[in-house]
Amino acid sequence: MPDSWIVLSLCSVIFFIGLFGVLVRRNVLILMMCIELMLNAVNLTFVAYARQLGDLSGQMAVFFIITVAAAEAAVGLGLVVALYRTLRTVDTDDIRLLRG
Amino acid sequence: MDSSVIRPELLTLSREALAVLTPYFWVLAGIVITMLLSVMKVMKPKWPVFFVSVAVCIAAAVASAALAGLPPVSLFADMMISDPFSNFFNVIFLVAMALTALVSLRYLDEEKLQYPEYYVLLLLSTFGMMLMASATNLIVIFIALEIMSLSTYVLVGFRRADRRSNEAAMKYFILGSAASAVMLYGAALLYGTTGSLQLSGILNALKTNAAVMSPAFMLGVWLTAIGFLFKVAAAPFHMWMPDVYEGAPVPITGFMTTGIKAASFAAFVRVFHALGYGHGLSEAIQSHIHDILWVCAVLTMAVGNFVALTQTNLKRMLAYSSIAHSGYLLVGLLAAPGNANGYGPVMLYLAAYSIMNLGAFAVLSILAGRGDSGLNLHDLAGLSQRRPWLAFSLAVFLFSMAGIPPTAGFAAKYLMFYSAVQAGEVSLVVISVLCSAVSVYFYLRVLVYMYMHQPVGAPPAPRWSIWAAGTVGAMTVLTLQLGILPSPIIELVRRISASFA
Amino acid sequence: MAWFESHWLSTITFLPAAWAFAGLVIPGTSKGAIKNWTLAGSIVTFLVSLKLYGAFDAAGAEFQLLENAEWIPSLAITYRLGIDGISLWLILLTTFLTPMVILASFNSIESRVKEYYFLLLALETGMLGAFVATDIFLFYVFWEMMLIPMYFLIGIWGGKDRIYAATKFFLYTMVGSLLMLVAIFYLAYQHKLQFGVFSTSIVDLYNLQLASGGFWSVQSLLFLAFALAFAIKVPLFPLHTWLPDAHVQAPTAGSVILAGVLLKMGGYGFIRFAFPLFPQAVTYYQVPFMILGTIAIIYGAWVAMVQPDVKKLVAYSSVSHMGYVILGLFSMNAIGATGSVYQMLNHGVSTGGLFLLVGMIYDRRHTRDISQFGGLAKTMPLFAISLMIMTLSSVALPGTNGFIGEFLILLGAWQAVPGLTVIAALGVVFGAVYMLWLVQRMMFGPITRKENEELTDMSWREIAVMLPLIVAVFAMGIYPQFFFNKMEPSVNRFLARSMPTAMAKARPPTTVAVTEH
Amino acid sequence: MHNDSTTHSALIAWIPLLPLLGFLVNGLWYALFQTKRGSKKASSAVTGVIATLAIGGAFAVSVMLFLTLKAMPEEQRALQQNLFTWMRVGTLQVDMAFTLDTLSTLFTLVITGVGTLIHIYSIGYMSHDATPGKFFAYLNLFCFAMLMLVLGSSLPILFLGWEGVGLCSYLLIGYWYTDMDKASAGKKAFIVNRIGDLGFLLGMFMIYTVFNTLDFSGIQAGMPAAVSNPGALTLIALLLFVGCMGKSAQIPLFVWLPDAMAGPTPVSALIHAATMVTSGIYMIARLNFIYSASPSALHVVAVVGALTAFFAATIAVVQTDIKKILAYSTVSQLGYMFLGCGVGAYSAGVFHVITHAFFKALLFLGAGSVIHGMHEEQNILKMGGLKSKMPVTFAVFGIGWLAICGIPPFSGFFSKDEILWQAYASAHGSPLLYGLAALTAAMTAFYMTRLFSLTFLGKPRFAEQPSYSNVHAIAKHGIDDHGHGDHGSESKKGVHESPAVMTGPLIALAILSAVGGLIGIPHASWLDEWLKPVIHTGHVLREGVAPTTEWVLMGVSVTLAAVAIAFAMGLYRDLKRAESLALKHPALHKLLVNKWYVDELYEALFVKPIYALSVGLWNGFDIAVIDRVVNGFGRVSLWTGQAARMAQTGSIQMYAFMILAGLVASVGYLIYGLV
Amino acid sequence: MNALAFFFYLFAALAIGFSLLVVLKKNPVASAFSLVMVFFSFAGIYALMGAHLIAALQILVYAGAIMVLFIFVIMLINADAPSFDLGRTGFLARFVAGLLAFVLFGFFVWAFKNSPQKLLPGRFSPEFIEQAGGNTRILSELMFSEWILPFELTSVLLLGGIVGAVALAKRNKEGQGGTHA
Repeated sequence: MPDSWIVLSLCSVIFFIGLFGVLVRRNVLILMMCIELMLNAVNLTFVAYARQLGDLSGQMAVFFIITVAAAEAAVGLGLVVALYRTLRTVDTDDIRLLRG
Repeated sequence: MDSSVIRPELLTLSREALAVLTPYFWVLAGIVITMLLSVMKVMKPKWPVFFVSVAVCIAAAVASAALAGLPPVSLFADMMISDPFSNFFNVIFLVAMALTALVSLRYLDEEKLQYPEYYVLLLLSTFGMMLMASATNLIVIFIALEIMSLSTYVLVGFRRADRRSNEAAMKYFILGSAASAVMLYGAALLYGTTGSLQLSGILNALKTNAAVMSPAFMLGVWLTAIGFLFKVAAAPFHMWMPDVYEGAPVPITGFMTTGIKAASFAAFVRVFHALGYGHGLSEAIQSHIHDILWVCAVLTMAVGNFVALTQTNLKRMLAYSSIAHSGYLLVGLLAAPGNANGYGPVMLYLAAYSIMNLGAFAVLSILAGRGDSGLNLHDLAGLSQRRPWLAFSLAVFLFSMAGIPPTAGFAAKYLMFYSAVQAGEVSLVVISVLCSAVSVYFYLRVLVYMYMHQPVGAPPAPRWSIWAAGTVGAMTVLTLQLGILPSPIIELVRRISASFA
Repeated sequence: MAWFESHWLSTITFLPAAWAFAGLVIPGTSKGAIKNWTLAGSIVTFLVSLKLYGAFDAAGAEFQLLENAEWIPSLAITYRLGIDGISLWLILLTTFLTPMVILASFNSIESRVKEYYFLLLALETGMLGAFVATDIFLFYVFWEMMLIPMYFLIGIWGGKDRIYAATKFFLYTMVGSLLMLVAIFYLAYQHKLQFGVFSTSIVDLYNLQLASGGFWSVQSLLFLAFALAFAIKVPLFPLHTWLPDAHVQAPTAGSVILAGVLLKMGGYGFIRFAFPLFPQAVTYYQVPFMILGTIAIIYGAWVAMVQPDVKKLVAYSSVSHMGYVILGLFSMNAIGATGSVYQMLNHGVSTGGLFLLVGMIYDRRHTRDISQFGGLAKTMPLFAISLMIMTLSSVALPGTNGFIGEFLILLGAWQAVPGLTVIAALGVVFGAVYMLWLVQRMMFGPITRKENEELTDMSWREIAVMLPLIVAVFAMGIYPQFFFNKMEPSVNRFLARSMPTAMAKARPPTTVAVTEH
Repeated sequence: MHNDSTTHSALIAWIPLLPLLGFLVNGLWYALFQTKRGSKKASSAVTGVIATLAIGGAFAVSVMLFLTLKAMPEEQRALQQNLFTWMRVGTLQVDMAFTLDTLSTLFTLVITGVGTLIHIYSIGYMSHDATPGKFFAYLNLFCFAMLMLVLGSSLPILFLGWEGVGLCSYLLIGYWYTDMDKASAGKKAFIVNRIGDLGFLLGMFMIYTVFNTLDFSGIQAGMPAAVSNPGALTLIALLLFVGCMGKSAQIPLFVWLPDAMAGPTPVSALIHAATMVTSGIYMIARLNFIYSASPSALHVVAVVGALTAFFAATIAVVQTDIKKILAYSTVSQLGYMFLGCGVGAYSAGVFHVITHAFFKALLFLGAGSVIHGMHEEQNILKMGGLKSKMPVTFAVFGIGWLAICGIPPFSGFFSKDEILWQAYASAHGSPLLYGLAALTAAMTAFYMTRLFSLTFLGKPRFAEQPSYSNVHAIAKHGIDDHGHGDHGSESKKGVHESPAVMTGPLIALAILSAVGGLIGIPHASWLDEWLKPVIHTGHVLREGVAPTTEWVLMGVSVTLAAVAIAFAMGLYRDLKRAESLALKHPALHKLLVNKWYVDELYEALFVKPIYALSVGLWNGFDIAVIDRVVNGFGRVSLWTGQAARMAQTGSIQMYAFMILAGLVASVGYLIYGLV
Repeated sequence: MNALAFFFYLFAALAIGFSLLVVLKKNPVASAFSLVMVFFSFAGIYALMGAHLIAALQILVYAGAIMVLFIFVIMLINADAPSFDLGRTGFLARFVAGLLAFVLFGFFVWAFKNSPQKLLPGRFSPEFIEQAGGNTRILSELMFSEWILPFELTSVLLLGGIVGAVALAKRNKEGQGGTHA
């Protein structure tokens, strides 16, 4: 198994790809996917650390994070649906009414 | 079988543990009851749900107040703690929740949003806040934060047919999730570098093992901080706030400005304390984190106040002013370790701010027209002739926000800057007072419209309700009372922060 | 009754506010009742305040009629009241002017009467509070509270640009006072460091030992923070620009109170706080401030001379007159200081009177443009006489109050910095120029406009407003000793405090000078 | 004796208080009952009598106290009265106290005496005025102030009177305020005086720094110590002299006096001839010990006096307004007085003050009578041949004329000659000064003769019927000022002698002018003796001056006067020749007619620049700089807000981008800190 | 280079590649499926690290539940049409964003390299886990002892999620208010 810093760097690659996605994409669904990416990166970090620390609370954390992610996805998609109902769009460029 | 893995004693709650948990149980009970009421269609759920939610909040608030005197009790294997600090904040959350419910009743009718879910979600988010103030484990804090946020996302978007509401909710959701991901990453790094998710464990590791103070740890500290800074809308992580506050239903905006800010600061304080800020453990934390926060505070005050100058929509203006107030709170946070009052000023400021802000938003929700229209400055023209007392209350709240005696806002600012000067943050204090001098302008502008302009056109009929009016009155009195006789609460926050640190 | 005996100051301070609240029960429609009620309140306050003259013993302690109560023990903030020979007269001036402005507003204010008179009385409480407070925090609270009623008075009942003027007034003052607040924090903390306990009571703060010497020294910075707040209030050149706007826009009562009392807050602040707290800094900044005061005198007079608006003219004349106050205070000797205190009272009377007269003519002609008038002496002789008397007081003719003040100030300043005094004394000439020219343009010459031909002379109410002021002008001019007797010990104490040599300080400026050379 | 003197001392206050009383009575009466529109105007008789009684009473008291003083042994001829403490601040102590010594008693006598006569005269002169109450109130107020001036026992009290008389002259010059010129004339007088008073104030301050007191007695007591510091004394003397320049119309501050003739003629007589303008001499005489201690200052006084005398005389030569001529002659005579003081002959100066008070008051009142009779005509070119029309006036005016020309045995001769002699012979004097003074004397004789002959002699140069200028005058003054509401009817009678109430005082003054000189006969001067207690400096002659020279000079001056008179008589027998003479030197004539363009000069040098500067400061600095800076703060704040708003685009990506930027910056800083 | 390492790098490469696709793909459906691939590769890495329960949950919850939810919504609002929104982000914006992200990444890598792990390992060494009955068992035991509070809280959280989703998704009864802008 490679050094921990390599594993952690992998995590941060994914994390920042996700963040980058949030910056450049306009489609709300894809934004949410990018966020899922970021969460996954975090999970992996936890697990990696847990492994090298010989401690399981990291894995516990991941367990809970996954649950939270699920709930978040549920609410988020609910929001998407509601948004789509009223605006017929999921494009963030169409939701720039509030500004200034 | 190594019994050291399973610790059944953790599954039983002692009597006193149950006692200190009563506020949480009250709220949970409220959640369950209101949900049941909302699903079973035996009667129109409006009134029962309303009364239940208010009642549980009051009950829980009373319980917390009663518990505030007790010594700290840590629960669930140190996952959370019930101490005066948490109970102080619980009272703030619960009062805020109750008042929001009171204000909302008529509002929801007018907006045709009278769904029981509203109250359920309010209770849920309150529950999340309470846990944030009392959690002592990063994961628990995260979950609590998510409980709070998720229900708030929905509440913000509660006017489902209103695109502004939807937009606000969506923005809030996307950015909020991203921010909590960042914060979680920080938590992960902290875990990795200290080997513990418990605040106590982290602090312990810091104190015992110097090697812990590694770059990764610093990143962890800072990313975690950013999570909170986002929630309290500190520049440059503030930009979601105006849009969200403007889009959200007025009562919810009021609820957020008080509840979420207070909860985030409560958790922030705990975590920061645990991360060794002010323990003199490490030059790095002491100076660098301090510097960054210093800049953040200045930016926040500047952005909040200066941009608020240009706003014409009252809701949005108050959103920016709320940003500015986060800046002042950061000043208090920075200065906390350096002065005798510790985190007392922050607590007092949050309390005072909640009071005046709840009052102000109560007034707004009375004034608002359909879809939160009619909240522009010119809609307030001549309010003092139409509704003298409403105008007077709003004036009091605004003076309080501007920090002019004799109001709660002044007392809070006084204690805050007073302590900051003691902590040697003179330059920061000078900047703050200059910023608040700027803020005076836009607060006065509202007064100008209310008192010095003649009424124009036909503004929407105010949505009076005994509940809302009562709220406004109570908050006005409280604002003045805290301004004239702040001594008791100052004593209280001092004691609490002493016990906390 | 015994309670009153021991709480005269609280009684006097809060009587107007209490009266105002009691007046709230009167329905807003019955304007007459409200007016009379308010007038009665102010007169009662004045009568009660007369008690202070007897109660204050010049030979006695520094602060008298003390009241001391816990207020915010957690911050060591106390509710401390007390007066000395200086605040005594400023209090009496306040209570003396208020009935007159109320009486003067009877006909000029017709809209929102109830709020108006409520605010006037609230304002009086604010001003009195600032004068009686001997706890710096308490002072600050009153100092800020004063702004609110004044803000509304200007903003609601003012002229065309009232909102601009009111906001400008409020912000200007806020900026200054907020920095002072920071300085107050610092002082209280210093007291903690030096004496182990926080304190905001000024008698405690007087004992502070603050590092001095040079611009960046603690004393100098704190002094500047205080001085900014007070200089804005005075107002001292070049921080005076809020004054003309505020005065021109404010209703008559507002202008009178503003000129009569609020400006005095600045001078009073210097006397009570800035000087005794930072002696070295005062010495360090003596000449610069005297120069500013001199500039204010000449500059104010010159700019006043060319004003087309009579109210603005009087406003700038205030700048000039308050310049004398600063000059006298910073000359740091008994003569100058006494003159300054006296000049503050004079200015309250004479400029107050001038604003009242301007208000009367404005009520009749609804213009303040000097060119609109001319030859009024023919149609309104009594008005002309009153204006002439106030003018003489304002140009410091011997026998009127103005002379005593300016004579003493210039004499004191001469002893401090003769060269500067020569320039400052030119103000005596220019003062005569602009005032007499004003009188000539308004009162003399043929009547050019027929609106002026039918003007009615002063009514009995207006005479009743002016008469006390006219009497005061001569009384104060002929027998100033009556006032000096109570003032003298306080002024001397104030000077003793402000002399850097009076206390052994960390670094007396003399040594600084030596090292610099 | 002593007890007696104290009882008398108690009377001193009454000298000023009586006129004050009169002022209050008349003034309040006027304010309360005469200001209401349509209220019937009070007759000048009632108010006039009240006022006259007030000043007359003061005169009586003065006489009585004078006699008391006379009765006292010479060395202690002084009465003190201390009313109350005016100001006591620190080391400064000023009492509201009066001193009646041999100097001030003379002045009180002159002021109250001449004052009484002029009051009486005014009853007739102001008979047609609309507001006699006001007039007499002012007149009384003036007497009060003037008496305070001469009685005050300390400089501030003197200053109180000093500015008080200035105020009254302001009020009385601008008495006919509906005429803007008259109003401005009053303002000018006050302001020019203020400039002088500025010097006076600074002088007082200087005295206080040197002597640490402002009492005359205290100052005198401090002299021995102070002489060690002649520079300070000179400064004091000069600063105070600036005050005199203003009050007594000396170069360069004389410009107000001619304009002051806008006031009613009695005012010109009382204030601008007899009393107020001489207060400068009073002060110098009062502080003579200071001046004597500073020769250079004395010299300045002498030179300024001589120059003023000459300068004013030159202007007077070509004036045509009867009052203007008298005004300039007043300036000139004041110059004489200062010349006298300047050469150390204070008593001579005081002597001339007294005689001048007599004859100049006489001349002014005479002129007033002429103007009265001529219905507001003041231009002597439009007069002539009044000898027959108004004989009494002619007679008394003649006496005054001779007196001022210095023809023995009239009063002017003695006083003027004393001054001339001292100017030549005194230790501080010089032939140059004498020459200038003598020349001036000749010119005085010339222009006075011109005035006299053009007015009274020759043929009338006016229409019997009221000339256009009269009507014009009425139109100009309107109904309420120098009345003649019933002018039409009166003008039927044409030019006429004035009523007895006016001629009476004239005769009295004529007698005084005739015999007044007897108090100062050379070498037997009662005045010098009398003033000894105050003015110690005897007359020390310049070495090399033979006492006999005095008689020579006397002869010279008389001859000069005679020649000048004769020349003028001849010249002005018919105007043609006179004008031809003027046409010979047009430039000079123009220069003199325009009074050396002094007013224009001041206008250009001070008034206009300061006004322009003020406008500039107001618009260019107050508004354009200070206020712009102040509002600039606000504007900048708003701009900042707008700019920060730009970032608030409403796009999620933008917000996320800010978060990322913040992250990079902060984390970068952290890493930087750790590296 | 042993098998573990090989597989790790394999999965890592897959994860990075697919996550890039998630960001870059035009069609939401495509992004969604790439995301699924990322999840799978992560699950693989978890397995490599001995976190079996997590790996299982990763597959079940993420790939199973969440992604299905995504796809479902995409279909529901038929947003499966390719959206060229990436193109709408200006090149400069994309470049700067990428640059910043990369810089930040650099910082992190530096931080990781310079944060040596000096903590003494905890008691849950692989062999300990082995003899205690395996990862899953221990986790579940912990979950119901030390971690009971968060466990209960997640139930509240899910409750909130449900209520929220319901509140958002359920059809309006009466024509409800609000300004249809």
